[in-house]
Amino acid sequence: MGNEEKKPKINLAIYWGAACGGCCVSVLDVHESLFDVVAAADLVFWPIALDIKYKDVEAMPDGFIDVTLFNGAVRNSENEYMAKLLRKKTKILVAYGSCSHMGGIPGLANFSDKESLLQRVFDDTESTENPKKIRPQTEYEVKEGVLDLPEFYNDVKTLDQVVNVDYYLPGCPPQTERLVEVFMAIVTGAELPPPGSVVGALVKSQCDECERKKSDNKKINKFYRPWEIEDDGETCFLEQGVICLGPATRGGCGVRCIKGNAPCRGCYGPPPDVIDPGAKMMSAIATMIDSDDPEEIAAIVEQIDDPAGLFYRFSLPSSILRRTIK
Amino acid sequence: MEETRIGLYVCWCGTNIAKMVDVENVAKEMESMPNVVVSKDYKYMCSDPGQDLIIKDIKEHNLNRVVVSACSPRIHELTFRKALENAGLNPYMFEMANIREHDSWVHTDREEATRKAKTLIAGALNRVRWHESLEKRTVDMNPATLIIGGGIAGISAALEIADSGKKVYLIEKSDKLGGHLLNVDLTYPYMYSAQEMIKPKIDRIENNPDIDIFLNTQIEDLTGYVGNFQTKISQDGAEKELKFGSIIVATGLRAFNPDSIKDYDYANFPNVITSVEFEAMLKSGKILTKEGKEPKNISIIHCVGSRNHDYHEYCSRTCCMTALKYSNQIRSALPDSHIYHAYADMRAFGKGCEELYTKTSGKDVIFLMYDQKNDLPKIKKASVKDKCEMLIELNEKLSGESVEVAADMVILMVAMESNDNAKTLGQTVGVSLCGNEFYIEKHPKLDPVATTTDGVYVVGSCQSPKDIPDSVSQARAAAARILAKINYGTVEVEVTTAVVNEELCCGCQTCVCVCPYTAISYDEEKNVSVVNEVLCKGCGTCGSACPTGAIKCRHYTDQQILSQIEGLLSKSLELQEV
Amino acid sequence: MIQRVNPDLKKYLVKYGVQDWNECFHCGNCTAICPLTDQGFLFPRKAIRQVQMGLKTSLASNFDPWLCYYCGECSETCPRDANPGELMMSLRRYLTSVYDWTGFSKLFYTKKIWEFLTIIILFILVIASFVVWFPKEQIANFTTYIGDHSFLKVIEAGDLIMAAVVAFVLISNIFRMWYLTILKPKYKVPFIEYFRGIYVLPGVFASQISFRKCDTDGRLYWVNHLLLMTGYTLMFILVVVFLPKFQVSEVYNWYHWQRLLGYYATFGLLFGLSAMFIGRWRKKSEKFKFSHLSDWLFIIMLFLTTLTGILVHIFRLADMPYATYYLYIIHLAVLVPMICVEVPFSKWSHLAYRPFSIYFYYLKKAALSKQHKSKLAAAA
Amino acid sequence: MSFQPTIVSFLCNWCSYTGADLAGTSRMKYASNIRIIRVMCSGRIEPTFVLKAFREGADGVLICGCHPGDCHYHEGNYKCLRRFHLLQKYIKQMGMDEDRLQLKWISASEGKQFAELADSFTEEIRNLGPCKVKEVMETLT
Repeated sequence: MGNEEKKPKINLAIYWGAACGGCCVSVLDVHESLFDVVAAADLVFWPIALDIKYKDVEAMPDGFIDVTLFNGAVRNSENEYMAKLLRKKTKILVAYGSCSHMGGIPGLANFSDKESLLQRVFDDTESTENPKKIRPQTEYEVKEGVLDLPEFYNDVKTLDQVVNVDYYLPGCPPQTERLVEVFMAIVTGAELPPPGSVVGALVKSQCDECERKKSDNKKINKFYRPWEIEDDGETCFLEQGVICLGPATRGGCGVRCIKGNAPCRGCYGPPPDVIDPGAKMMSAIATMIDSDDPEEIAAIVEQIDDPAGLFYRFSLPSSILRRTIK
Repeated sequence: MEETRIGLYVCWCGTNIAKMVDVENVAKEMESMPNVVVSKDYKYMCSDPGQDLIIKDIKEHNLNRVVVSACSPRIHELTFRKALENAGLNPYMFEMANIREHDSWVHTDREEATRKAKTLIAGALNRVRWHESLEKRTVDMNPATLIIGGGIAGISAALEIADSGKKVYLIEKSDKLGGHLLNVDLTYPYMYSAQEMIKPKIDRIENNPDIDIFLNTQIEDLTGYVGNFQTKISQDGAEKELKFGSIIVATGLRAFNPDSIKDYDYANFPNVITSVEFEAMLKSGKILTKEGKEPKNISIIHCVGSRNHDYHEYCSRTCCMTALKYSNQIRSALPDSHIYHAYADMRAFGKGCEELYTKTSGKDVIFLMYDQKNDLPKIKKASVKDKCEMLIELNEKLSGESVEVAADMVILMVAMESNDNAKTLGQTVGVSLCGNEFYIEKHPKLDPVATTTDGVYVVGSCQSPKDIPDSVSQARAAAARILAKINYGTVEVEVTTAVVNEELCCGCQTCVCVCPYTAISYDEEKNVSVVNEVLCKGCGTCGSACPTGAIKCRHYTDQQILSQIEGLLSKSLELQEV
Repeated sequence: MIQRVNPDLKKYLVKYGVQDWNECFHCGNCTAICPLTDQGFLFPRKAIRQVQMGLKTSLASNFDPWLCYYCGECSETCPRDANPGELMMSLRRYLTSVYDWTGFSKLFYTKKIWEFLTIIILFILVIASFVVWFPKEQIANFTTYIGDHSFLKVIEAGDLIMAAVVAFVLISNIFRMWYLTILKPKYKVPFIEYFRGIYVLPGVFASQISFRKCDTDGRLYWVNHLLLMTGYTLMFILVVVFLPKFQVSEVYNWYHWQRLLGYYATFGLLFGLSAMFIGRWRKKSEKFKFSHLSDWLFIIMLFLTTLTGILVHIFRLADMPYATYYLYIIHLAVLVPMICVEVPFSKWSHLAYRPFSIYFYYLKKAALSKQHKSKLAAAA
Repeated sequence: MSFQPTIVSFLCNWCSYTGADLAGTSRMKYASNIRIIRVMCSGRIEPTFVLKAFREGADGVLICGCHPGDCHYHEGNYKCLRRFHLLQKYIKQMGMDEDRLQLKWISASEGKQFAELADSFTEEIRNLGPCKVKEVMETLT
């Protein structure tokens, strides 16, 4: 500690794009480690906690911020503007959490498009009364002048689809312990992995940590959704017919979902050599189908209700197809 | 990483490619592709000068990747890999673009074909960047050979191998050696006695210490790979294990059952008999009807079950000549009989066969042609005034007349079809069936003896209907191939196997039950899967099933294939609307 | 109609000269090369097939052999040396016996001794009748008062009877040919076509126009055949039908039409016969390679008849009554058996069957075309 | 002006690729829209490849393997069949016509069938029109 005090503090920024706020909460979840963080860093920008305006950020010299933890996907022009601004002002930009990493849950909006989303929210919802069909606008005149409002995009993008990203720290949200490890590595000046790496997660996937009993008997005659089956709590989910994305998802989260008897949903993203985790998992799962008869196979496949949503729950905008087409 | 330096060679294949693809233009245009150092076109890349060109360029331009755009890699991939090897480059740093079989030969618009050639080459160029050096591996060759089937083919192969002092295990499902030849009287075209040919051979086999004969024996299970197979056989219920390095499949065929052809009513006419039954009659020495009389009118119907859309489309090959042989034998035994052939057309290729036809047709034999496609002859019961037992009605094709033929005996020249257990056995030994349910050889022209499974050979009629000389030649050819391998001592095994990256493998074991060769096992201690690279045949199924990306299929990696896709579909080469 | 395949027929046909039938493997070369092949009329291949299979009914209804003039092209080019041309020739002999209801034709063709015997018996009969009935004292004026010899009236009457019998046999056989080739196979010939077709006959007969097509090597067999045929026919009509006009005492001037026609016919006969004789002797041309006994008999008898006829004429002009008389007897003794045997029962009959085959061929085509049209109409 | 689709075809080495070679050696003619990628077994073909092909601009993807029971590697084609069904369901969900992806069995002797398949598949894709995946991707960047 004593040595560290002598070192100059780094400037830390935390920003959220299209996100639920869970990632910011995960930062708060450092609990007593907060002291270590504060000892090592000055928080120069964190809208959820500090009143620092965009213009203050704009005023910072380029590269002023040492580390920015950017959570949330890029959903509108404000997200994009801030991503680009922070990229300019930051030395190390970290995509923090599944949304900025792979699109995350907001990324599921790529199954839809801007128009149908707005229609649902501003016209169709049961509680909406909007006779004038008012829709969000990018400019609005008030007596003080013209307001510039963010433009809602058609597509959800990951952070690296907008700006260069130095590191990815996956998770929904990332495990706080992993954040602390990564943060401390940065501030202590430890040797950092090459830019573009995933940090705060393991190379091996979930099964490596998973304590459930696994065998080579991965043959599926019927797919179950988790609530359709009484989990024995010990056997590999796949061997019970429950789709678990564990094998195609990096470890590092502490297999918390699986420990809670819920199959992995893939928030930690793919292991290093996997390009499209959904496609990989589809391939693996389909291979396990225990039939050679085309009709029977089709019937078993039919039991998977929503393959796109299931296999790409956290990764749709970063997948090969990225979004639905019409 | 060293700089990627690719040499691209576009083959003319004489005019085969150059006629439909503007090869010069292709070579010129592709020169600007990334990493391409030299790009050339040449008349015949597979020729010695063509290969020398590559070798020279590799040395001169320090190439470390080569793409040849020519015919199918199934034809010349090995040729060019050898050339790379001769130039001191790893043979796997090579990729072929198939612009002949898949382009110039199948398309008609030169511009389109040229554009397609460019996309195929772009794919190959993209792919070859990701190629890696792979090292050859060899295993020791077990000098014993398993021969399945004790007919003339199996016997010939067994003797050939055992005569050079190598061990042979000869397995026969019936209780005696000899196969179909045991039931044959004389053989065409020279009328040698079949028994006199086969009996001494069986004696020799039985007295050869290097041949272990297993009668009444079935194969239960086969594992291993070329040079090191092992099998479980069951002989009269007792199981036994054998180890050997090569397999010859010589299971032969069986006769077609004519019951299904209604027009012949084989089941109900006692004097409508199959060629197999007639052969037995000849062997017994007397041609008699079921009533014990000498038949005055004998009709032979050809192509029963052969060359017919409803039964077998292929030609059974030996029946025409067998039928002619019958005519000669009948003519000698019953000089005053009337002999009729109802045939589709006479196939008399092969040594001495046309001569047999000419000789036979001079013996007062009547040939009547029927329409094979939709107008088979019909056999009917004759009335008393017809003075014969049956009448065969047919529309004679050459005369255009509807005729009837008197018959006291009808011989159906039944087709030869594959054995009913051909498929099961094929799956056991790893040989596929063709559309006619016969075993597929490795190459119909250039490798008609080997199969796509290394170390497994098909000989005789299990590969397609054959006569004796062809079966024997094929059997001896297989024996020669095996002896050469035994002599060499070792065999090369598959290089393009799957490999597990233990850093990434999470031990989910999805791959283990996917492997058709049980080449993958689970290492509990390390919690990873392990590929036995000797057993692995490189199909890549495990690589596709692996959800973690830990399994790499050598030479067919994700990266290589995805790059090839990118190249194939690169924008600049897209099809234009026409 | 279903026919029984008869393996024995071809053995029987050998007697008519059929040979090498077995060599044919139906490549169709003969049909392709034949200058007379018409659509749907596939000769000679079709006939070969019928022989190979022993289809009696089909053969009887097949008039293709009569359409053939034996140019020999098919035999020459046959890759199997099956001699299709000779087969057609043999079938003409066979068909002659098929049409002939009297059975003589069959007898003469298949048992050669009977043909000889008949000829010799008739020869002797003619001579014997002269010996018995001719008044010897009249020989001295045989050249000058021919027409006055009463016995010649008997000969004339006999000649006309012979002509009538021969004509009856031949015509009835032609009717049988019609029955076998048109009626029995049930060709529905429109009635009007019988009249339209009748125009074909004289023209074809007189011009031998079809033969011209067969003159493939340009050696004018057609002219040869035309000369022989017209000479023969002319002589037949002049001498047999108009005998009373010839058996007259008066010797006409050389430019009298009767004499001119006679000279033409004689020339035609001599020329044609010599050509045939030489051809059959040398066997160089395909058509002359094979000679049936009946062919030689025909040539020899006709030659003898012609020769004796010429000599009778010369002796008469030279006023040599004895020589004229004896040669006259020999002439008749050769002529009568030739006409009685050859005309209705043997080689000569083709003079009648051939034009009729062309006539029937016309009828058959008309029937088939009508059938085809009605089929098309029904389909529409 | 007719739309010329781009088709990527994955063929297994032993049956279908050989069958396509046979179509060539037999000089059968078929539409030039198809671009063939060789893999050792249809069991090697994974969804990533197919999606990548669509992403890079393929209008249709044709997978061919050995007939059931004829796989050179015993059962790789069944693995492919299973993946194919799931993948078709997925691409349908992604708003694509599922028929843009097809799986057919072509044996080594079925050169004619391959040529016919290439033609009929091209025609089918031509009728479906261009696949918009690549176009949409381009609007995203």
